[in-house]
Amino acid sequence: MNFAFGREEEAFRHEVRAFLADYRDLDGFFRQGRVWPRVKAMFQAMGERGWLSLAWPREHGGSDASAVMEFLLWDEVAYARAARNPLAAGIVARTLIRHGSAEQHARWLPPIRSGHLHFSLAYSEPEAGSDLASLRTRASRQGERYVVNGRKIWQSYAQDMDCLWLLCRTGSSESRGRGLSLLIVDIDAPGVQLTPHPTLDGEQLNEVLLEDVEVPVENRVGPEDGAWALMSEALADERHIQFPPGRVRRDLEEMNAWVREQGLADDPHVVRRMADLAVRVLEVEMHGLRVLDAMQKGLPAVVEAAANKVAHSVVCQEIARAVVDLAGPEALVEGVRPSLLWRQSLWETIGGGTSEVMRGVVARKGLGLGGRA
Amino acid sequence: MNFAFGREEEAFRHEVRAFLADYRDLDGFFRQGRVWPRVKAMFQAMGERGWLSLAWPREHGGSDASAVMEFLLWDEVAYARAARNPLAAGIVARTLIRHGSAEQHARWLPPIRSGHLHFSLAYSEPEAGSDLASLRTRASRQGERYVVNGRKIWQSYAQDMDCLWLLCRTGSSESRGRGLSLLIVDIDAPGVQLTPHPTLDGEQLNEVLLEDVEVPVENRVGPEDGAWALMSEALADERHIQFPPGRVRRDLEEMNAWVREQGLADDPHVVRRMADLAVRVLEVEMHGLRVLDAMQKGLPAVVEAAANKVAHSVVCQEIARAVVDLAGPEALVEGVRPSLLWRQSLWETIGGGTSEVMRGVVARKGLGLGGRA
Amino acid sequence: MSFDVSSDPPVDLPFDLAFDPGQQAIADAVARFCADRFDDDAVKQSTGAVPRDAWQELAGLGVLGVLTPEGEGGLLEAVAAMEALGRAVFPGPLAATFLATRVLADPERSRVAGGSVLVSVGSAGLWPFAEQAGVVLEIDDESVRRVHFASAPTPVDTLGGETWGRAPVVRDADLPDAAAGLVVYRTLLAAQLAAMGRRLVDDASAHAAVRKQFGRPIGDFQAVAHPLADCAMRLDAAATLARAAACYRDAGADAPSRRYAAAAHVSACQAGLDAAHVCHQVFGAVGITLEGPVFHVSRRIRQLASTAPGPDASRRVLTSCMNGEAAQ
Amino acid sequence: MSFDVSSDPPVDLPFDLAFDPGQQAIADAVARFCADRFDDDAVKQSTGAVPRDAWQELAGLGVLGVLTPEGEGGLLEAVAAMEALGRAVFPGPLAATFLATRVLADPERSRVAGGSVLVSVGSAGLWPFAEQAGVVLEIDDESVRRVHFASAPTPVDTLGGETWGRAPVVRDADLPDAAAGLVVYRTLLAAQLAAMGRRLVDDASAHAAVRKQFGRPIGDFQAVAHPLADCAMRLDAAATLARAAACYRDAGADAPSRRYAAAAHVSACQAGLDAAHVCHQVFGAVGITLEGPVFHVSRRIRQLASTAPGPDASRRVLTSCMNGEAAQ
Repeated sequence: MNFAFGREEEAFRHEVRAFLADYRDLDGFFRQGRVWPRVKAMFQAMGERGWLSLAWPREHGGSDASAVMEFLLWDEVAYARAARNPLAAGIVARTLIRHGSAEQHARWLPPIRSGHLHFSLAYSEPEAGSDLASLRTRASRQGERYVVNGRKIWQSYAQDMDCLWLLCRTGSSESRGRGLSLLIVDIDAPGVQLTPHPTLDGEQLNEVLLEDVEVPVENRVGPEDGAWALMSEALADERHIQFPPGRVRRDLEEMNAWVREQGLADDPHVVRRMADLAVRVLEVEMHGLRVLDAMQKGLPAVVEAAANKVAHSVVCQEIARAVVDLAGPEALVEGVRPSLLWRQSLWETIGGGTSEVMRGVVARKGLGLGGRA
Repeated sequence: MNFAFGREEEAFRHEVRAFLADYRDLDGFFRQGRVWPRVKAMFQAMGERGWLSLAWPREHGGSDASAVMEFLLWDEVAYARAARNPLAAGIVARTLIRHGSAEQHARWLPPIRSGHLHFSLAYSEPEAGSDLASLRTRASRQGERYVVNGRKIWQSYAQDMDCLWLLCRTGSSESRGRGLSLLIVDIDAPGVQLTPHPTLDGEQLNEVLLEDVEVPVENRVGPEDGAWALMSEALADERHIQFPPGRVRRDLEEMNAWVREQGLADDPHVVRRMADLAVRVLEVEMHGLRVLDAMQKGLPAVVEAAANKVAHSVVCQEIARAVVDLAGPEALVEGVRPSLLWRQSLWETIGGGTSEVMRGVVARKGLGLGGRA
Repeated sequence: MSFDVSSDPPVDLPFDLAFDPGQQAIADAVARFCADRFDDDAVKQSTGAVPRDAWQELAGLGVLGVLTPEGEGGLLEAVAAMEALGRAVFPGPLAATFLATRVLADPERSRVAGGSVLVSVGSAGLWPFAEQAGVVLEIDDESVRRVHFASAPTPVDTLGGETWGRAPVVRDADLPDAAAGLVVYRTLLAAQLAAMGRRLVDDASAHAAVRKQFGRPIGDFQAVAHPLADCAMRLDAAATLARAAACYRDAGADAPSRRYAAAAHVSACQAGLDAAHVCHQVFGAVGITLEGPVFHVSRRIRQLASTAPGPDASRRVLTSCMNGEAAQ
Repeated sequence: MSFDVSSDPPVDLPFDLAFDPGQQAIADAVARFCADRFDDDAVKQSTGAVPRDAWQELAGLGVLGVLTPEGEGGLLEAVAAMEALGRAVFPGPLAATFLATRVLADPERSRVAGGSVLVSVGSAGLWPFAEQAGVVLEIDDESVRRVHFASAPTPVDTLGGETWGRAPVVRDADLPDAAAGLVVYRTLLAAQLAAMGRRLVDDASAHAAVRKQFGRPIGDFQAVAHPLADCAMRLDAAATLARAAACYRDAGADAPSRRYAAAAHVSACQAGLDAAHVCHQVFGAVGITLEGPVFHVSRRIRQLASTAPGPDASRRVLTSCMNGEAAQ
């Protein structure tokens, strides 16, 4: 048993930290939608270092790096508040590598690897949130193209992305998860229309209306009607870099510093709450490491990842709520960190799989309990 | 709007308090099974004062007293830790009054009213706890008697009671709630066998095995197969005197005094926790008063009573857990109050309707939400 | 220690937790006013400054002056109004205004009650609605003090969407009747918070009853239904505590009114915040958009729950009640 | 403040959270021993005094001496043993014994490790297993002191079913290596508590998977399943924190081992108690009987979670870690 990382891994971590020093004030983790040009430039700089394709196979321009290296990279990026891991280099690229054709590899992987091409996942719909298998956006095959009609919603960052990674129905309307396909859709294609929904953290989510959007068949990734398995696989690839503990550790550090600045460091109640939150943060770190450990052993990590998601997101909220409670009116001032964290963390238990769904995963797959009720 | 009680009601409360002064050390609320002779004597003394039949109609020897008077009586008894309200004078008597024959009235009501005859509710079974409609104990009509076979479990105090208030199946095995009847069964009848299950609070629950127990048909209360409606009615009659807030108020007072005796009164964390618990106790008092208010207006009080049950029982546990946490090893000593309360309160969220069932009632009937899932 | 209702002077009225017809009429009138003149869209747009027109109209209904001698109302009448205002998420310094009408004298009291002078109640240099306020009251421990700004306040945007201000103050005079004033303030904050929370819970329950996922309404799932039930229960308790505080205040029972007001305040802050968190969760993504049905309420709950004097001050009141009375 | 793993000296082993084969062998051997020689019935009957025969056999396996020079083990080996002992709810002063083998010298150390001398660790006059104890250690803040009873201890029955004793003590000497000893103590208490809690959660889950109400297993209801899931998650985190503390302790990394041990202790106390409450609820009435499957575990969890030095002392360690390092 060993909780520490090796020398080579630590050396890489320090390289990452040195790189991130230039992005200290970026705050792209919370403000990507407002500072996208700088975030994109950072991704391109990371692309130059090969960091966006760290764990890709060498034949696709990757470094075959370990799960630990990937974890360290994105944990540091999260801790630095620089960005969230880009979906293009993760879910999209991994699926392309595994299921794409040689032509697709040649076309899409290089610009993803270099940080020039970015994707928005277009999964959820007004009537299909946690229950994706009920989605209705339809792609009708007409010769060598699909004609897509439907409405997607809650797409983060779509306003700045180049392509949609679109999950849509090619099977019958009752086919649930068995009739879905994945298409790459140019976000500037005729018939694609974005509507912003500003969110409480100062960012926005997007609604994507697709009206008779024509998508070449060669933009379909994987078999027709076969997307469900691909999606699950892709999700499984990313478990160790989603919800990195560095984000929560940074929350605690910022809040502890802020509380001290407010002159509350000697209040016994504040001291005790911060100690309890420190325990919670270390619990979250353990969940993150448990996911990593399972991943690097090639285990599915389904339960560990669900537990990590719940703990991570709940603790984000606990920290923010506690600090706003402790600090009184000063924590209400716009622009102070507690206020932002309180707003932003409300999203964490919803986005990326709700806590309700994740607890169900732990109950079913971890404890052998039954249904979804 | 008025939260206080009237002069006559307050005068009655003082009379009750004066009465209870003699039972200051009884602790029958927590130890009825160990001090039954004294509790029974107290009930008989209450019976002499007409207090067991306070709200019964005058024609049955009652005083037609208001819900407020009944509430005050049993709230003071709970606060004094003297006893829990006896089921005979409550659920049993009210059902008899409403649905019993003149012969049944003459036979059962006088000894109940005087505190000489006591009943144990025999509802739940090994396979039917929260889901009573699935019970299996069968009463087969054979001429002028029923022959009863089955197994009941978790009967509080049955070891000292005179009769069982037995809910059993007279309909088909698939009849669920539609095929149940209520029988009065002498606990000394041949074929009735009690097995004690000692509980963590030093008391016991009982298992009641019924083997070919013969019960005269005249011991059936209400129509054959018609018990479900009677049970619900009887439950509704008692909502304002079950889970009286006095119990929780006393818990807080005892724990606050104990914590001060332990020299913890100046610990800022202890002070804060006690203040928060005081808020919780006052919330419980409000729930108790909300039930009372609805009852005296003739409203069903279903949601209020469910909320009261949840709040009451959860706060009992919160107080005990907090104090044992705060006081460290000294709270572990057998015989000190925190240790007893910790053990005893674990039962409160289970007995008398689990918190899960009660939250479901609030969700369905209070908020218009759906199923039981 | 005793939280025993019976130690309070008995008032020979029947026990009854419903508003009397006059109080109910106030609640109904305010609810109608809000529905007609200040609906949800208006509430969402009302961040920043106090909407003076609506404020003036509210004052014109006599609502803000209910605690003045001319208003002839008691705290229960103010609670009845505040429950309706909270449910409608009406903006502005409501509890502060009622406090001022309790502790100020005429002619200022009438101007505040008439809606022409706005009140800022705060402490430690951060003042709600500072630029618009004509009266500034500082709460310091359990006293209420008249102060004025030493220099023009610097505007500060807040989480709740209100523009507050930062300024040093010059202290004028401690006001008489601070204890009764703070009972008013805490009670009305509690009534407002509990009503806002209950509004959210009712909206979220209505949503959960129709929103389907996995083939059935999400309200069928206990993971959705039970947290909503818990919120409703706690909010009802908090609202009832506020009513109790008002009832005892109006009966002239100082000690119980102080205790119940403090408990109502702590209870409503916690229950309101819990409700905000739960309802964001129940509404999912739509609940975190600015245009959605939750944030314009939850941000105000968060703001009110942090408004000075915060729940910690009320906890101190409860501690002194508990242990002071234990010594008797 | 920094809880940053990377500030600790890197150890050039691959990252791996599984026990190595030697550690796993210990865990397996202890689990077998408990299953064969000290099953659930024995555990239920083991309240009161320490069962000396079983204790001696456990010592005979080398388990209690794993931290001695002869034992050639590290804290991870002790954690491996303790996880198995916790899961089997093995009684007696286990963490205290390991602490003693860390801070005492021979020949006493060998007697403790050999099972012939029992250890009592406490503070403030209440001593676990006092009448049986041959070594008494007092924990005072972050020091560990050798003491002896000034008079024969008065037996005290406890919630956990163990017989403790009350006695004044005479203080002998502060022991060296107290900091490392307390890391051992907290880490092993945490490992034990987390394992006991997880045992309860697994038993309750197995029950919930088959116990039917309303026509289906109660584990289908989210109100049953989700609290169990929450408990399992928190217990796993606590157990992992204990493993981390042990790992850093064995690597000679003092600061992180101290931090993780304190966090593991707080985490495991809370998670263990939560699990006890949830599992009583899941088992319903059967869970509150003495013969049932919960209380003999939950009472020991409650006891261990209150054992001195309690979680508050560990919170103080974390506070000093957080703010001490913040100043760097």
